Amino acid sequence: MSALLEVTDLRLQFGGVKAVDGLSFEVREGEILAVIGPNGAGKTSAFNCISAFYLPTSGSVVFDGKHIVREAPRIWHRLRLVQLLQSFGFYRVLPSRVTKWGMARTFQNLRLFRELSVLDNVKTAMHANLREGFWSTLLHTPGYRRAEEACAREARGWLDFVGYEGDEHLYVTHLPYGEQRRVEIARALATSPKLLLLDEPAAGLNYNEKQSLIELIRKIRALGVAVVLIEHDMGLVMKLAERIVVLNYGKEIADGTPEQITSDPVVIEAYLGVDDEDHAVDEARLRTDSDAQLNDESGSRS
Amino acid sequence: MARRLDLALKHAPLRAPAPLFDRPRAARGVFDSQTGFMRALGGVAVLFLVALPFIDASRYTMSIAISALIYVMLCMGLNVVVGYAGLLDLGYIAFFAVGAYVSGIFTTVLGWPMWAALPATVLACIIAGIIIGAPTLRLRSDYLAIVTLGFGEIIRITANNLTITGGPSGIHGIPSWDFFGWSFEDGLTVFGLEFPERVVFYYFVAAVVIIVGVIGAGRLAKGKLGRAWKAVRDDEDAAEAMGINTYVAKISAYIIGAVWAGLAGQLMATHLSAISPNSFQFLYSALILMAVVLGGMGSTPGVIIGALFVSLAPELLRDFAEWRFLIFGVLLVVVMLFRPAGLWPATAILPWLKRDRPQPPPFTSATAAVPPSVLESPSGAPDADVREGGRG
Amino acid sequence: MMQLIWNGLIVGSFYALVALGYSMVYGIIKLLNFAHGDIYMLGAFVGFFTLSAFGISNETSIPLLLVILLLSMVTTGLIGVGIERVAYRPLRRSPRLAVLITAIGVSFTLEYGVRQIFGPNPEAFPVRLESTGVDLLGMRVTASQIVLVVIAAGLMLVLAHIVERTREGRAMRAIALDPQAAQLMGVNVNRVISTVFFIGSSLAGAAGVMAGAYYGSIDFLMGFVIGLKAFTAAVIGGIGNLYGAMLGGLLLGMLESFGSAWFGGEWRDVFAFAFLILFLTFKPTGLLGARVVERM
Amino acid sequence: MSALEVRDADVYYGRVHALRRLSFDVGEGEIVCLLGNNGAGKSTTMNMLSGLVRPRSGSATWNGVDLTAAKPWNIVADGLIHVPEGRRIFSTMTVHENLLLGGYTVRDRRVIAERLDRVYEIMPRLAERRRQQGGTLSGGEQQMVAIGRAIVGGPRLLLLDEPSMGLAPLVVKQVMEIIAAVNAQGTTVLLVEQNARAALKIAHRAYVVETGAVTLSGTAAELARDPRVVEAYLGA
Repeated sequence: MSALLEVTDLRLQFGGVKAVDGLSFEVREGEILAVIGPNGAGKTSAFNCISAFYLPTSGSVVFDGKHIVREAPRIWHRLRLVQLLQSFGFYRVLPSRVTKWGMARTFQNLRLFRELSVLDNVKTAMHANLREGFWSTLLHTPGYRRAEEACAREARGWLDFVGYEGDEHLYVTHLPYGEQRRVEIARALATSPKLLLLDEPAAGLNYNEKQSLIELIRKIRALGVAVVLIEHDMGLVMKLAERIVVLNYGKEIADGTPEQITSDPVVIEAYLGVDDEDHAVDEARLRTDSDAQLNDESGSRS
Repeated sequence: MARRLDLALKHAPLRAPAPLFDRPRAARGVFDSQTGFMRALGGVAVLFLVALPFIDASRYTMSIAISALIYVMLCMGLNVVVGYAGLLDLGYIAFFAVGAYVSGIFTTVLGWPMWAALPATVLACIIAGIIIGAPTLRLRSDYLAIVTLGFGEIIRITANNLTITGGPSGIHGIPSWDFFGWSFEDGLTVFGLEFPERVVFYYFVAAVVIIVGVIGAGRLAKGKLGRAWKAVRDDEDAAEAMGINTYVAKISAYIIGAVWAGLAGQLMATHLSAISPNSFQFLYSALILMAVVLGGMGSTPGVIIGALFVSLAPELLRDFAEWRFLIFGVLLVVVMLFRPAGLWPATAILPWLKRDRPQPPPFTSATAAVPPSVLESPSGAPDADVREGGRG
Repeated sequence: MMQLIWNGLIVGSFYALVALGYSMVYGIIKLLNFAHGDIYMLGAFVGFFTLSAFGISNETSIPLLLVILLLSMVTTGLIGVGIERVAYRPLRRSPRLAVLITAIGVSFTLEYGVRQIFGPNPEAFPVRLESTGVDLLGMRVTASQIVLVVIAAGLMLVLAHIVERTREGRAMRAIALDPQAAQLMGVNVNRVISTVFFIGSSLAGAAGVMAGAYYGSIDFLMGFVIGLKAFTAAVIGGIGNLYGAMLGGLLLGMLESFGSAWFGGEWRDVFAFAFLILFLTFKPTGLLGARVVERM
Repeated sequence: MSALEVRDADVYYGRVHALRRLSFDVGEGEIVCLLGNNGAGKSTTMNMLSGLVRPRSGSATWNGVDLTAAKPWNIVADGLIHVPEGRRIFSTMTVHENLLLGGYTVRDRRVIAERLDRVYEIMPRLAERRRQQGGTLSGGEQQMVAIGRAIVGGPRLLLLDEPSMGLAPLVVKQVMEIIAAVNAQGTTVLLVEQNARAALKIAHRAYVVETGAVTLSGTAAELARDPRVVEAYLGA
């Protein structure tokens, strides 16, 4: 299958801190990919670059054949006006455009529209797909009514799809946390994406909620939508992901199937940690023994 | 049916599966639904507007009523900018000035009839909205406040210094509305009923414009554009992520706000037939903002109440006129401290409808068939909703 | 030419004093204290009230001016602390728009409160500074101007010392960077914020007394325009940065001085505000301000 | 007699129930670890102990002092010092200034100087970088500054929130060694970690926290062998 998203040598620097440092990976159509790595490894920063919220220092991101990172002519770099121009939307792709191309995302800490109802939250996401002009809104033409009706119907369809069964007129802040997560996913789906980026969708969910989240993500994939998720809960990742990318210090250190990842010594050292029964921390031992122990571990599990 | 609905949406790669079940239809009665009640309330207000001249058509009453209506128009416009789009504008009166001056200059200097000056006014306001909107798009809310304030002062001082605007004394002798040779000045007799006072005509013109303005702003707020504004207000990044171009959404809010204010400005210019820079001081920007905030940002009934309060209070409290700005200042602080959403907040639910609202449903999921692990909290109800607070 | 620079320096030092308070308050609680300009006005009126109460008028004594200056500084400082306590502290967790609107309300209250007490007409400030000047390097310099510049510079130096070198100053900078982490260091955030309001307000009060003595007349709206200008100065310098506020104040003073000379005095404010808008459009962080990375 | 006692603490953020009748103890001189995933309520617990959030019900006492009523600055002055998640050092201030701020509640300059010397002794890397701005340090060095800052405050109980976050394994080990060293000099430590493996190595006892409540507890060795912990936190 062809690659839907191609990230090549992505770099992002904040001041002196390298948040993302040469990241490359690709997402194929309709697959579930998990991005894991320790806290602060640059996962969310990479997400923000891919969805065009951050402008990467260098590198390229190609989504569905379209470039998300645009190069400004050198003259603007020389004049140091690039940032200014970019902040006005020149020489960059705005996140809203990327969303129109078919990439949707959720945020690490829920960012629903707090003063809108559940239904309006989802309707808002259909902004780009709605045929509704200024005058038709003012005059309430039949075309406007049809658009609003279609929009509401579609939004309800997504709410049903994610399993939200509550009152659609409630303000989102009145919902329990797990329900808010659902609404956020419904909202992302309503943008009609080909690729869905989920940033820690399971954070703060309890066991049952996690199980239904797994079901939901599988259902989304069944619609033909590729899913990329950042997640800490290894249990969830192992159950869901077809492929895993491991980040550390903004670099990709591994890429493979869950089985390959759990047995990759580099990953174990950087992220999963080494099983070292001894209380005293002994560096030499840690280095020599790690491989042997890993083999034991993976052996016993499979 | 479904196909016709589909045509209302642009082609997109993914469509939602059809809704699984019919949600209960919203009630439509006057007393059992929010929208029904608000519509009825609006109807009553319109009836009152029409009936007022028949109750008391004295020059004084009509004059106060017209200025109150102009305030309502201004507040509805500012409400689009501040209440819906969440952009604090402290120089809003500048657009009012642009409307008043443009219509004044076109009618007195160029001698155009008032109705012909209308498109020019609207156009000038759109341009003014873009001029102030464009550079401020990427500013934070507090910088925005100062920039708009500066813009308001620039307009006022410019009007004060230019000769075409009449300098400090302003423009006099602005003509009234006239149609095909007949002017409001002439009076009219219809079916033996005499309308001698031009002020009564102004009242009706103002009432029609305001009704259109209020309904129009309300309709815009409910459609696609209004949802975009509110999304930008609640969370700009999330709005971008939903495919809303936040630049366009903000600029459009500025433009709509500017046009509403410009129309109000034209109404005022024709009503008073004279304008001067003193009517466009920062004080008035602050008063309009105060009306919107007192009433409830983003809430149509709230904003109307606020506008009526701010415009009528000085008339009702004649003896305290000296104190009114002091009282307004204190009131603003008190409202923010104790009722930050205003007197009639946008999220208000009619009290007798509150109990009908279902409580948030418990977490039910058909898919959660797997038994909880031993690590599951023993007391943990299935609707657990834990969230780490300290994360930023 | 030199005369323009000197005039700019005088006006600029007023702006800088007011801008410092603006900038400090913004730096520490991220609030545009709209009422700050009115504190400047209050400073002038406190001086006026005290002097009138003692029946003093048309004095030209510098020691008297210093006494009044100190008194006004303490009074306005306390008023600033009181305003923070009553109007801003309860809203510390509210949306910024709400606090900003509250600040506008406070500004209105102060302006029209003073108007109710002292009346709408300008009052003559009882202490004047003699305006006989000497020619120096081609510019006309009066003793009073030198006194004002010296006082302003002295106050700024003291402030710089407090912020850079003392324990409280360190705590202020820490709160500006991360209030919660500062709290975990044992910093009593409320007390430090009160201190900042005290210092900022007393500087504005000092500027008000000095302006009264310099221009000779005061009125209840005198704080409005200077509040705007001081904010402009703070933004040009980079809001939250103290040296930026001083630099911005002086720069704005110069700009206005030259602007009035070139375009005419009536366009002075238009020039200043247009400059602010353009400046913010192209460099929202100001000259010395740090680039803020917006975290998501 | 436990130094720190938390009993049935309930914390809400608005409508979100973050801690549900959470109870645990920390004894004098111990290293106690709270394990759990993101969102389990660990940081909330820390914020409650340092007075940043208030429990709706339940109690938290430290040597008989009620923490739920005390102000954050008084809690710090009493020697209960919280090193927050993500280190939160003051990025535009120098290392030295950061450390000095840690001693904000200490009035005696000699005591501060003494403790600064101790910090520079335990973490010589900081001495090399004392004039450098905090924001320019590496993650591990920033964590050292954060711990050093707490030491200057003279902690009797050190609350460490995810000290290993975002650090390379080798650096995690160094940080854990520092924590063990601080503990060996008599400071009680409450450690919150997602990295169970690293934490259980130095901890004496541990609690597993899930959705705001303790679900398992025991000595570090017991928990490290417990199949449920292995499955959820140690295994991959």
